[in-house]
Amino acid sequence: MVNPVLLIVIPLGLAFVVPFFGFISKKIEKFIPFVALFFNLIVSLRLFPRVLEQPVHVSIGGFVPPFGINLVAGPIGILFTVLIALVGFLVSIYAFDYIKEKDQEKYHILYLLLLTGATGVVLTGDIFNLFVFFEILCISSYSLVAYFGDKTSIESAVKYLIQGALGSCLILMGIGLLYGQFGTLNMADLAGNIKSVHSVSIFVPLVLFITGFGVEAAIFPLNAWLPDAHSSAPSSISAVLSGIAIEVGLYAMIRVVFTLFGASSILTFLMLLGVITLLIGELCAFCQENIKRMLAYSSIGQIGLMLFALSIASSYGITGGLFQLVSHTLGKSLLFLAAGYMIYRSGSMNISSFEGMGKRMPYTALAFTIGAFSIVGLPPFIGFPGKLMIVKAALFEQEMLYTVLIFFILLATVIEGAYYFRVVQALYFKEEKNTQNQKREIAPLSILIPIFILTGFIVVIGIYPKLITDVLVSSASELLNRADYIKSVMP
Amino acid sequence: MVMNTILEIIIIILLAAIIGLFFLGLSRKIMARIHWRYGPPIAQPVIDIIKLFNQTSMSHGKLFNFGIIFSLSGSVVVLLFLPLGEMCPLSSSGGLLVILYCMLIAPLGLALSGGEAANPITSIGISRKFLLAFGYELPLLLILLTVMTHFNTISIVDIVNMQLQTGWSFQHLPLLLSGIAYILILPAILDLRPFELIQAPQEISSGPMIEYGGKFLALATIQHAFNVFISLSLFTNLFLGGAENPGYFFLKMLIVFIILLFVNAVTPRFRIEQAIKFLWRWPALLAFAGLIIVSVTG
Amino acid sequence: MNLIILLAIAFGGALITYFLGKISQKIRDIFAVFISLALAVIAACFYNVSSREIYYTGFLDFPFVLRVNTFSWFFAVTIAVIGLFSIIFSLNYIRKRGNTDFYYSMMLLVIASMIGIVLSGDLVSFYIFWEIMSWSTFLLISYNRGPAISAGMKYIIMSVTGSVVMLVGIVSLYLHYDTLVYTELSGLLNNASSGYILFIIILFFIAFGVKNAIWPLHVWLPPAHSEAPSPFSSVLSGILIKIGTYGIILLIFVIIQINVFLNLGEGILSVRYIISIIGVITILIPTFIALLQDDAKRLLAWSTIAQAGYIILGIAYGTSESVAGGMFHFFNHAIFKSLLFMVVGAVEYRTNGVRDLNSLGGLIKKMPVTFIGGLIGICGLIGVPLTNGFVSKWLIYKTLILNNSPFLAFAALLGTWGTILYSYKLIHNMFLGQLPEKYEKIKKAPFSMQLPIVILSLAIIFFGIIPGLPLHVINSIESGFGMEPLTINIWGIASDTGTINMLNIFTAVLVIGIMVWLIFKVSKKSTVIGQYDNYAAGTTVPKDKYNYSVNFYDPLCRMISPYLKDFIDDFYMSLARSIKNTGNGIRRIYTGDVGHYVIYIILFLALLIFIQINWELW
Amino acid sequence: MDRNKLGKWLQSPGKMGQKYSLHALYFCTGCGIIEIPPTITARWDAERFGVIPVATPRQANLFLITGYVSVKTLRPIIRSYEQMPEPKFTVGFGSCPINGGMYWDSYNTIKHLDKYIPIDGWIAGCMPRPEAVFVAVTHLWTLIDKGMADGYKKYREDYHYYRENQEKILGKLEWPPLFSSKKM
Amino acid sequence: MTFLSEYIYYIGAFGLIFIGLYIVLVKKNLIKVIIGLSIIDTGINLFLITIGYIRDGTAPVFSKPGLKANEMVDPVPQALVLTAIVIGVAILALAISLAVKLYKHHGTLNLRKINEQKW
Repeated sequence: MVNPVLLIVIPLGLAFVVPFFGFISKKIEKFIPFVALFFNLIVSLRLFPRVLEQPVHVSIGGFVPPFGINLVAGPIGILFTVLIALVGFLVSIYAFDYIKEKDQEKYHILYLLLLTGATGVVLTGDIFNLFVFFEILCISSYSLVAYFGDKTSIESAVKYLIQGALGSCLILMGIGLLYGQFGTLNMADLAGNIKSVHSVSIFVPLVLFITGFGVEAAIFPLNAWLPDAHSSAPSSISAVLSGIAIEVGLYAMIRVVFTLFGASSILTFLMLLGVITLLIGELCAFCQENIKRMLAYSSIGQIGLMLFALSIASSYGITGGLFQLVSHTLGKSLLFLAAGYMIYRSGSMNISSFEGMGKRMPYTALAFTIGAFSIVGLPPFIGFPGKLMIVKAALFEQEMLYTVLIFFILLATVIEGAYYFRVVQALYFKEEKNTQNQKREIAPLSILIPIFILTGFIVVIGIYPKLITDVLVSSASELLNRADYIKSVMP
Repeated sequence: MVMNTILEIIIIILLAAIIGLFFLGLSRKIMARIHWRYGPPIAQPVIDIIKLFNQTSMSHGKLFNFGIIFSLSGSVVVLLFLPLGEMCPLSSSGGLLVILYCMLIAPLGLALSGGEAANPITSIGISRKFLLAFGYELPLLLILLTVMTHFNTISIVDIVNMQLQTGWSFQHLPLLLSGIAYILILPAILDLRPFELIQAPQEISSGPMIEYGGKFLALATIQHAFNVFISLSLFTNLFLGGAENPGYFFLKMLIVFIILLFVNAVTPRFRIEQAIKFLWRWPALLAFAGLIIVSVTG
Repeated sequence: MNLIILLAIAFGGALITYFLGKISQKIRDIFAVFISLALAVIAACFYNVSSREIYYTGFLDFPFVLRVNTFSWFFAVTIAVIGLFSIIFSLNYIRKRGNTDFYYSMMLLVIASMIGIVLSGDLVSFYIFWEIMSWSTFLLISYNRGPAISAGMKYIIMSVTGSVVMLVGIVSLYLHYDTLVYTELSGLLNNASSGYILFIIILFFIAFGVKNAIWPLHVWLPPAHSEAPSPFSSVLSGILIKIGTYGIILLIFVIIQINVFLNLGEGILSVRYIISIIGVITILIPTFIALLQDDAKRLLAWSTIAQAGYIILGIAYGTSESVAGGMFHFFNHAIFKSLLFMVVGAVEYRTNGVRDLNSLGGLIKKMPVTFIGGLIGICGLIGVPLTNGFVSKWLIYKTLILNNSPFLAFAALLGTWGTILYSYKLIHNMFLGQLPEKYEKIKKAPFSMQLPIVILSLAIIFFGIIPGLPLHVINSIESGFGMEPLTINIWGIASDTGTINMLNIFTAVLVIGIMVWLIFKVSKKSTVIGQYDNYAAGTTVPKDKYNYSVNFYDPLCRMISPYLKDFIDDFYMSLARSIKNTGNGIRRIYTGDVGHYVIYIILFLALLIFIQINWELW
Repeated sequence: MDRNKLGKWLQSPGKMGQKYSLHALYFCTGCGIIEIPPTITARWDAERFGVIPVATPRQANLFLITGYVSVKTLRPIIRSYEQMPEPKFTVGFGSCPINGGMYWDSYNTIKHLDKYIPIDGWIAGCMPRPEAVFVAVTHLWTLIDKGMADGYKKYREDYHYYRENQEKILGKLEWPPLFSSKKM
Repeated sequence: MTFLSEYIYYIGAFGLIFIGLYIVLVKKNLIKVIIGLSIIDTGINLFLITIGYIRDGTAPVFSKPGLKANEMVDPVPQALVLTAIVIGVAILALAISLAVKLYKHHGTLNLRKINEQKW
């Protein structure tokens, strides 16, 4: 009998055990996240078939909802769990050779905490518990951004912290307001009580939540921390931040909007916001010379696209948005990992320093290229079905607004293509200026394995999207059917 | 049937050669008379050709030879598309459009031949040839399209036959305009002044023909004779009702040609830009007006 | 044979080629040639086969269908054969360059995806192959580095723009009719409103127009074609842009039926006329721009755009004859344009990358076979009778004239005369005139280059004399589209309104040519002299200085060049610049001052509350 | 003038053609050129005899050396003469090409042109009038008739001699020998 | 005055929040900004407590009979506040330690001057 609690408990426990292993041998430390996340991956995959039939509920301490804290492992929760575990697992392999600084155990502790927080956010059914996990996620990511301890990373971490802390305060205030009115913290219970968001007393918490989670989800104009943080964190952490952290923020936001408030009237606004985020992210990325900032701005754009798709709030739209989310998680993690190692070798984050990398590091460059093509949405990679589904969802609405917006989105895709192709050209078609180190430097296996696995997923799902679409459809129905959610938590 | 066709072909070629050479000689004679000179005998071009065939010649290579053969055969082939009275051996093979394209072969051949001669002046001449051709093709295309649209056929035989029923093309207003335009561009087609830019002996030493001596020059002269015949015959067929009988046909061509010769005798030469500008202005405008009228009135 | 096997060979071959190259260069070369030969042979085997199969259903409930009929067979065979020749041509051309494995596998991938495009029977798999073709082409265009990088960039951006727009069209069709399989889709649009059909046409035309380089969307083509490796240029120009043509035919004749298409709009404002006019503009402007070019490949690139205009004109005009002309011109253009690119490539190969027309000359003495190829190529391009280009152009002109569209015909014909000018310049400046001394030691092109050149030249003449063979195929394609068939015979066309019989012309030219040749032969033999024994007013010809090729058409160019600035390109470039400037401006909002960021958060919150309190939107 | 006798044309078309179609290349070496324009234009009209000026040596068969020949102009004269197709005829104009004339003691003038290229006929005088030119043409006709206008044959036979003289005065020539002579 | 006495805690709570916001928005010094964040935190904590607080209520423990549930102070906010305080302290500690590092690198704590990472 696998229990969703294990998904949180095991990594959390192991995180604090890391220093003790450190007493035994410094070399074991780095395998702890590997083990923990492998376990998580297995458990969540085991849970999958069960969850698809019926969401799994766990009441902590035997309290029945709405009184105790409960975990709700619905399809969407498990989907996120699998993603988190998968990417976390691969990034932990990547970290074997990538993280070489002396404070390794801190890295691994914080890394595990980050993923625990993310897992907690997606699994919990209690709004305050969500906040707590969210804070775990945030605090560990603040510290991980500062991990290198150099000038830029500290600066970014401080800025991230100030904005993030403000966002958390707003969430907490929202929770307080909700609790003051309904006297409960269980999301299903709250949802059952909230009939409309029209009154100010309901609306203000909604707005507070949107803003608070929006900071973490990097919605425009709350996303100023993201380029700094993503570009100055270690690349493995950038991959996790970009691939998981902001998606979890988006998840929280969507969960709140759909399930907690059922606020269908604000969705148009969110959709516009998504398109604006997309355009601004892509435009900013278009002008970047720093590869990691470019990828970071691209993440902003992708988040905007997901927000747009999710805000369409039809089955097609949410499926498309979630597909895009999966593809972005895989693709952007791959890009950060591949770019990270190339940065590690070339010693500079400037795009021009990547010139000639296609010859020096053929596999990494190939993986980067595939990731870039996938993000742009070229078949046969995973980005294409996502794009197709989003276009389909938008056009399905048969409204002029959607058609216009879809053209803006496609314009953004073209801009995105422009800057990604520029990097691809730099990799393959520009001669290296520094002719001395022309020799091939194949990356170590621990770097290549996660990159290859991610590449494999991108290609396989790109060719065979049915692999995940079933899950996505049931996830979408979970998000859309608010009444079912309430009923299943509180029968 | 086949013998008949072969006979027709031979007659047409011989007739064209004779008329063409006669026109060349005539042009020299008439020019001389206009200059108040006695002038050479009418048969002077024939004498020249006989002499040239008896001379040795220098060749610059295979393409130099091939070009002139290609050019002359191209001209001869065009003859077969033009109706001479009832005779038109290739009437069923594409009509006026093919004539238009086959008229290309001759300059192309000369150009290739001159190109291999590796003389820069040849290249200048070729360049001028193509530019001038581009200059007069624009009105010429408009003219031919006017005619084809007016009669709604692309077959030149049909055009001639319809003129027999409805009278000469000149009697219809749009075709009158294009006929005038055609007369304006005829000197350019025939390399007469004021468009005598291509050979321009005083300026670029006879241009593409600069390396031609002996039989090359002879063939080139024959080709020029055919060219004269073709251009005049095309005009006559399109606008002056074609050949009701050969003598009449010849007379029409002669009158047009003499008009051209008078112009030739009294005008100086354009520069190439001036020529193109002229050709793209007046003849093109006239022809364009004709085409608009035709396409509006259906 | 099974269609899926054909595709598997194509894609698998591309992949295996890459890894074979790691083992041995020689085996890889042989394998690449073998694969492309196999593709050509297998594709040819599908003649007159009409089959259809669903081969994959795992993609978002869209069934993937492969189908073959005469229409797709025609394109597939052309693609495979031209691909084969350009691979053969590559053998020597690419040998000394780096990254040859990459080159061959990408080349095969491009060919494979093109075959995939023409064989796919539904729009989603069409789109997937389309995009694979786009990015693999992008990778190959940039292969030469240097200026090729920006060329590749231009290409891929325009291509992606086009294809995303097409994606909207495809999805819209799916949502309206719930299927994307051609056979089910065709005829469904009969009842659609003309506004919707117009919407679909515009969306698809942007995508196909980018590939086919229709006039305002052509700017990627000149740099891409001129900077790509020459064998690939011949693929690009010969067949890749024709995939756009394929798409247009598919759109007009299969998805929207021809009778629906012809009835869209009235008179001069009908869709058919507008597209024809665009086609005519595509003929005229690039023709004149090609006149101004000094780079051999760039000249050919502009010429490609112009010729694509003929194809569009023929197809969009929509009569049975013009469509036949357009399709035949596609076939012919594939042959002679790839031939010409190969000729330029051979010269480029022997002169170490010189393709500046002003510095070449006189190569006919050194590379005679290449010259003959080039000569026949430009004859085909011009449409000299007895070459294949003639018949197709004749068909287009004829139908334009007889259907009372003289102005379209005029523009198309004028384009032909422009074609003469630039194509003669091409051949003159490369092969004729004086041979500069630095090229005295050039050898003739290697066999692997001469072979495709010779075969393609022969094909031009062959199909020029026997146009009935391809026209027969085109005829059955047209009857498949439900158009009235042409009355053709093996030598040409015989209809009431105008006949053409290439046999007559061929016989006449042959007999007369032989006669003239005999006259030439029996008269006194001429002595052969060298290029320095030349008239120069009595002086000796100075070496290297006595070559008139710079500014060949200077008088005309001076007249027209002020009007021919490529303002479309300027427009796109300024668009790109303004997007970049916008981006640069927008990113200033991330000031780096955390106080501002906090203000953003608070303002956002305040804005949301303000909206609700003021207007109660939610 | 037997131009209109058809029998003769049929008998020897080559000779007749050469006689009545003299395409002249005139070389403006000196003052003699001033007599050419009246000769070929309306006043005296050389064209009635079939004599017309042409632009290039390739098309010419009559070479008129009009006036004195300096060392500098000798080189183009030789070049042009060699480029003319055979049969070709040369006529020296005035006394200077014959023996130097008034430039008999000039260091820079060629005194005997026939040492360098074969000359078929001379027109004496300083300068000869156009009428003299016509006289020369009719003389040339008789020479052609008798087969005595064979300067080009002499040039071919004695190329060794001419080339030697040419090289003596001009130094090394840029062009290769026209005929591969056994003696060379 | 009943209004004041009824809502005094709310006023205090929101007052603290707005003071904190003001500090975060206006002050340049990082330490002051951190203090501002802390004050916001405190204000929210006060707010949470106030929600569950009932005037003259008792502790939510049935320590003697006769206690009614609706007279009890709600215990949940207090638990929340405890957690929130812990989180707040964590953030505070992290922020302070980062501030120290920041000072080492930049030699200043003026946030307006620390803007290397931008655009």
